[in-house]
Amino acid sequence: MTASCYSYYPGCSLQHRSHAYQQSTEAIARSLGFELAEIDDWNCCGATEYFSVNRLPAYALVARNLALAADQGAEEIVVPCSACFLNLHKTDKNMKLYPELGSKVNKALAAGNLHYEPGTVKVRHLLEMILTDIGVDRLKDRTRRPLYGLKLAPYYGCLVARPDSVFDSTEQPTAMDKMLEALGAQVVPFSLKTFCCGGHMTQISEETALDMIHRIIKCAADSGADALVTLCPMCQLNLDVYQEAANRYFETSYQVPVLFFTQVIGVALGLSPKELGFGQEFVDARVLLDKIQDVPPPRATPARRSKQALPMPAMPE
Amino acid sequence: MSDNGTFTPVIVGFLCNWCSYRAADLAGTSRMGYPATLRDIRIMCTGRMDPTFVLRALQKGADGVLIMGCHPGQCHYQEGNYKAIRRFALLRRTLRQLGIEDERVQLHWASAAEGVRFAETVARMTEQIKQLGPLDWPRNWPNEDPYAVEEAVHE
Amino acid sequence: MSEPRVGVYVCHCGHNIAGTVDVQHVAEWAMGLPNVVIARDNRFMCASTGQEQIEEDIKQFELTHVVVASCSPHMHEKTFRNACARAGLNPYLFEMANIREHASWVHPNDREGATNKAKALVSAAVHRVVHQQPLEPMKVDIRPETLVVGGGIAGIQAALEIADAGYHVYLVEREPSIGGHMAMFDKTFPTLDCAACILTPKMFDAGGHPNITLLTYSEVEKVDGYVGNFQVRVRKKARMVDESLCTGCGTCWEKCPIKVVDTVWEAGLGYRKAIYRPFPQAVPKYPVIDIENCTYFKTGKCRMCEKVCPTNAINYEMQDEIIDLEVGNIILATGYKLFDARRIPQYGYGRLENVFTSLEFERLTNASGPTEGKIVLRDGETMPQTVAIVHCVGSRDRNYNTHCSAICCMSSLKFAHLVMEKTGAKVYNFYIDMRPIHKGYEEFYHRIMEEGATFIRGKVSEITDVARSPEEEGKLIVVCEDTLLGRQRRVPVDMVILAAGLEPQADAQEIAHMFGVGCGDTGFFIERHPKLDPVATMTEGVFIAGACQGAKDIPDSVAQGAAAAARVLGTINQRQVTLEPIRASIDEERCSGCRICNNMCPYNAIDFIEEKGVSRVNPALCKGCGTCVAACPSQVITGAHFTFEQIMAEIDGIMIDVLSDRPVVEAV
Amino acid sequence: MTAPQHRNTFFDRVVAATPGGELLSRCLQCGSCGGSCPSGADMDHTPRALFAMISAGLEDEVLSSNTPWYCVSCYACTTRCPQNIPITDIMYTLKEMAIRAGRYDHPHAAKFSETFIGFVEQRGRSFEAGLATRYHLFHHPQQVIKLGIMGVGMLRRNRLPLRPKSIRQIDQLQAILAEAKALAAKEVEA
Ligand SMILES: Cc1cc2nc3c(=O)[nH]c(=O)nc-3n(C[C@H](O)[C@H](O)[C@H](O)COP(=O)(O)OP(=O)(O)OC[C@H]3O[C@@H](n4cnc5c(N)ncnc54)[C@H](O)[C@@H]3O)c2cc1C
Ligand SMILES: Cc1cc2nc3c(=O)[nH]c(=O)nc-3n(C[C@H](O)[C@H](O)[C@H](O)COP(=O)(O)OP(=O)(O)OC[C@H]3O[C@@H](n4cnc5c(N)ncnc54)[C@H](O)[C@@H]3O)c2cc1C
Ligand code: SF4
Ligand code: SF4
Ligand code: SF4
Ligand code: SF4
Ligand code: SF4
Ligand code: SF4
Ligand code: SF4
Ligand code: SF4
Repeated sequence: MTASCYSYYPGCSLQHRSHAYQQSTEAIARSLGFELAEIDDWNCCGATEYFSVNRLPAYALVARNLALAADQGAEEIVVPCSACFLNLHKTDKNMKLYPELGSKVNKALAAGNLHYEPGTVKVRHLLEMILTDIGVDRLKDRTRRPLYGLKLAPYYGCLVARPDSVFDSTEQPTAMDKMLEALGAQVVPFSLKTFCCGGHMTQISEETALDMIHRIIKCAADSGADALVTLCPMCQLNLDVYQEAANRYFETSYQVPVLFFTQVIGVALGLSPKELGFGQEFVDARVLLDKIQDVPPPRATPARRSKQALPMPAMPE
Repeated sequence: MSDNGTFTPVIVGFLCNWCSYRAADLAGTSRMGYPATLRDIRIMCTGRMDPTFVLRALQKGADGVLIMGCHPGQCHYQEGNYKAIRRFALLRRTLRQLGIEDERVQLHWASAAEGVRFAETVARMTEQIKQLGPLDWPRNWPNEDPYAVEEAVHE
Repeated sequence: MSEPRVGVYVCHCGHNIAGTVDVQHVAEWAMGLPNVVIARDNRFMCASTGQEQIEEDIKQFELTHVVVASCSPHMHEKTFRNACARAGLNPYLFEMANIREHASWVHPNDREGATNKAKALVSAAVHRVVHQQPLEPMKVDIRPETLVVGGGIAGIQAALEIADAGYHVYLVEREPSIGGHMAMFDKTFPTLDCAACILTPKMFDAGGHPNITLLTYSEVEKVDGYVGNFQVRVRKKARMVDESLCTGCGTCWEKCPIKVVDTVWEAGLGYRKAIYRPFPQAVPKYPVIDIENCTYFKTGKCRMCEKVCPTNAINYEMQDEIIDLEVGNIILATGYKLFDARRIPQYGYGRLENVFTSLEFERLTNASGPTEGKIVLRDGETMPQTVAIVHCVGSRDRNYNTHCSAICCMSSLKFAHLVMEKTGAKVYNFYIDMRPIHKGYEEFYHRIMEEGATFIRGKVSEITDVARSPEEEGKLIVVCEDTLLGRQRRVPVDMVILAAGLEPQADAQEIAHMFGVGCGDTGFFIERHPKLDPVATMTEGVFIAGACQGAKDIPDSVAQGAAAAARVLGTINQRQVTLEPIRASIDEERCSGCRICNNMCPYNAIDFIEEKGVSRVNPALCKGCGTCVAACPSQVITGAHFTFEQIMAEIDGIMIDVLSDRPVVEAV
Repeated sequence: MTAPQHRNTFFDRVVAATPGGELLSRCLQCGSCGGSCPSGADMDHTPRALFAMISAGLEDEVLSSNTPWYCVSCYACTTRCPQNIPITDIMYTLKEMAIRAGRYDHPHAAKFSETFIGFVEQRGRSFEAGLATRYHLFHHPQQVIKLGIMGVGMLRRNRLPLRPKSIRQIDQLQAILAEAKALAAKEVEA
């Protein structure tokens, strides 16, 4: 496998519910010149459900994918869905950390003539892969349509930022922020970057879920964001599809489009909105395209602090 | 020592003066029981551990060797135990070549306050070696000279 | 040499050993061991009768070596060594077998196992002891001068005690003034007396004491030598101000055009100039030019301070000075560093304006601080109406520091008092456990409760500016579980104070290495014994005091400073110290000069003698760890009292019964 | 002397069933988890309170608490816990135990998981259209209408497949899962 061909685990969501993620991922892969080779005959990772019902089968279910990937010669797999990423990563990690668990999982795999040696396959999230292997500088170079004037709220969700954090911080990561800025967009200060989107709560206690969704949407809108940028199909689904329900429940009328980061990159690379799956979202994101300006907006001068104001602590870069 | 057919291993311990020897003392003063399989030798620091000592103990009939020192970062001589870790890795390679199982020669840490940890380590290691059975170096390698093996470790 | 003659004594310790180990049998059996001429059991070996028995036997049986099988050598090794010495036997020809802590007490239900083990341990000692050699304790002379590193309250106290006793002290301080953290505080718990009022006199005493040489703006670069005679190299950084001319009038810093955020003495909350005196009561009183920020040093232009100085004290050409000192003892009192609260992003420090650290608050409330003691928000004018104080920030948390910082419950109570007194604001303290443990501290806690502070038991989960209700708009919301209610709470406040913990100094590891002391798992310097020798270290002649040994408050820091001084004065008065002769030595004839041992020694005790092409151990530096002994490929380093032969003999002895007991095996 | 007796209390069982669960014994009861939980306000007990109940052996109350079912697996508690306790995984364990004991007052949460798993086990892939309808049809019929509106929206945007997909080697997967379940059952017996 060449360096720019990655073994790929799309996960169930990207097949349909979040088709736009799949489409835009494929589109930017073509444009940036890397290839994604789907693991043959992969199965569902069990989302957050399987682990809570039957732990061992859940590990076995996930491990089958790792075993397949290893058999197909993969040293690493790229995963766009945060839940899939977490499950695959956690299974690999825990099989290694708790050998007893590892051997039981392998006993189960043996029933399907498979075996997985923990540590063989490195599990990577798509965003982390793009940030590390392609890099912000290259994205900047390849930008054809800088996102001038677009105000974006970077939303990481919980599962990638935690617990096996792949970014700089589990609480206030900045990796995607830097990327969005490199693409020309303006990143608004947004405090709920890693606050949970509600996950499967929509199915279990809708009130609980709508409250969480509402908090994120409100915070983004209050920060002046034109859109939220996500990296997980579940987050996108909850914030987009349930936005209307949340509006109804809280008697608000937010219309904050929710994009995948791959769609945002795609726009900056100059790809067509259709190719990037625009139009599949509930809160129409196409309006954003009209907000992109040709020249960078003037830098907002920071509010002047009064003379007696005390200095703020310096933050490390 | 055979006792009604059940095998009681003999383990030689090398305990550093500052932490693990005192942990053993504490296990004593706190009356924590553990199997009477360990026979310990005091050294000032695990940094003093010469691989020859381990080989000699095995050659003289020990079924296992337990080396214990201060936790990494807490060595009373600053870093003797880090040196022990490195030497231990080399020793382990040699032992593996001889076919001696990893469980027979172990390196562990216990602070002077960890009497419980000390007792548990001895109990656990005793169980592990019981599973493996006697080593019987003198029968298996009657001509093996620890000095010669030691040379191999240094290479 | 004639055959060795060994005496063996097996102790009953009343019932302690004899209750489990068949001591009589062990003693009888020991008679059959090589070189043993007499073996006895005795009810209490450490009692005077037991000791006298050894002394008599040494004379009567002409014993050359003695073995006592009893308790831990950490208990009575000294006792029996002394008994041997009294009978004219070199104390290092004695060996102890630990059959109490390591046998009878840990195998109470296994008489056979315990007895067998006791036999093995006795045999090991008997085999070993005949290889032991007479050793003489080393004595070294002590120079009367002392080096104190760190001029916080602990270092100042130590320096004054020694100086007052009539001996000379060099006090080295890295910053331009002594005083340490205490100099930043307004009030100190639990009495709330003014920090400056109690500290300033001590600083002046230290500054003017005839027996103290103050070396501020200085750092130790190199330490050689050993107890009694250390050679220390100090770099005194160039102040660019001639101390012999400057009067401390202040004209220079008034006129200097460059304003810099002061991250040291103002904790980042205030400004100073490029030429500055840290604070009004600084000792010494002279300013210093911060060449990183001075425009003259950056661009070659300005020289304003030179122009205005009435005494021509400014000297831009000044160079760092290297000072070589010779001292007999060293006290490290390098203090602590405040935990960097930016490491906990969910607490918002650095992101949310009105989140302050504890040190920032100390400056805020200090009459000589940036707001002249007014407690206001970051805008510099608004008084807070509600204030949250968050305990355990970065402490008691495996993600940061596991230790409890010991002082922050109390400093948080102090803050609650000051806020309420000065602003009348409502104060919430968020704590996990209240730990006001010293004299007068619990009473202080009660007082603060009576004054009306609210206490919520729960570790704060996050501090956010995302409001969920109108009353939260524009506020900081402290989110936690009130664990006593079992319910989540969101408390909107105007100001948050983070009681950040105490950490080792950033360079603690390097300093530790330079002075031959260790750092424990929390990163603070390790004392020789956590209870019985808290100010000494494993390196003879190097002592520690104050918060560099672990988080502690001012009374404890002062007590340790004084204790370390007492230890130093003790050695000075003895003029000599005795060192254990457990040392390594190199057989120079056989050393191949490979130098492998040179880097092994954690105390840099091994030097390479270029002329001879061999290595040599400096016995005064060597601590006898044996690391080099095990490392030497030519096996020419001997670790006294732990020689290769001794340990090999011990192994053979300890295994004495094993091969013969296993019928399948042929004895080797 | 023998090693400490295996006590097999409720606490021990929770610990044994959770990778890294032994860390639970060092819970400080600090409440960092409870304060961090986004669905904490709707829970019967905060996670911290639940841990106190576990160590007090209140098995019935713990297994019938809604708390584990309201856990959204956000890991906020886990990454903030000062004692590095794998809280989220403990929540999984408690759900599993509650299902097994039939002791949960929040059946539809469990049923949602079970329906989801049913599809995965049948086809190796999840299937939202089927999942949503089947789950709601059986468990909250009153929601189906609301869901229908959303479903139509999803369909129109090509976001809901009508036909379930299946993996090729479904037999292999089923064999693996069967074996894993057998092993899990053995674990429970032990
Ligand atoms: C916010 C806050 C409030 C507090 N309030 C109180 C209170 O009210 N009452 C109380 O009892 N305690 C209080 N304390 C604790 C108190 O600060 C410490 O107990 C005390 O300062 C410890 O003194 P020290 O001399 O050991 O260390 P420090 O005060 O830290 O002094 C160490 C000195 O060594 C110098 N130094 C460091 N490294 C080197 C080096 N390599 N070479 C040369 N010099 C070096 C430093 O510059 C410093 O001057 C408080 C602490 C904090 C954080
Ligand atoms: C149950 C318990 C457990 C403890 N465990 C620990 C522990 O594990 N670790 C720890 O660090 N600390 C522990 N401590 C605390 C410890 O006991 C004290 O810190 C320590 O003993 C104090 O030593 P001291 O010499 O000051 O006082 P003491 O031990 O009280 O000694 C004072 C001595 O002075 C004598 N004396 C009194 N008055 C006179 C007089 N007028 N004339 C002549 N002699 C007099 C007394 O007879 C006594 O011998 C414990 C305390 C208790 C109560
Ligand atoms: S020498 Fe030790 S074992 Fe013997 S009586 Fe004294 S304390 Fe007890
Ligand atoms: S103006 Fe001159 S004399 Fe006055 S403080 Fe400055 S350097 Fe010293
Ligand atoms: S030369 Fe430097 S220190 Fe002096 S006044 Fe100018 S800027 Fe200030
Ligand atoms: S002293 Fe109090 S606030 Fe400070 S770490 Fe300890 S418990 Fe927490
Ligand atoms: S390791 Fe041994 S041979 Fe090499 S220099 Fe040191 S003493 Fe000499
Ligand atoms: S015995 Fe240890 S301290 Fe002494 S010279 Fe050797 S390495 Fe250094
Ligand atoms: S955060 Fe951790 S230590 Fe604190 S209460 Fe929760 S589980 Fe216990
Ligand atoms: S992982 Fe579960 S219990 Fe923990 S904070 Fe998130 S929702 Fe709450």
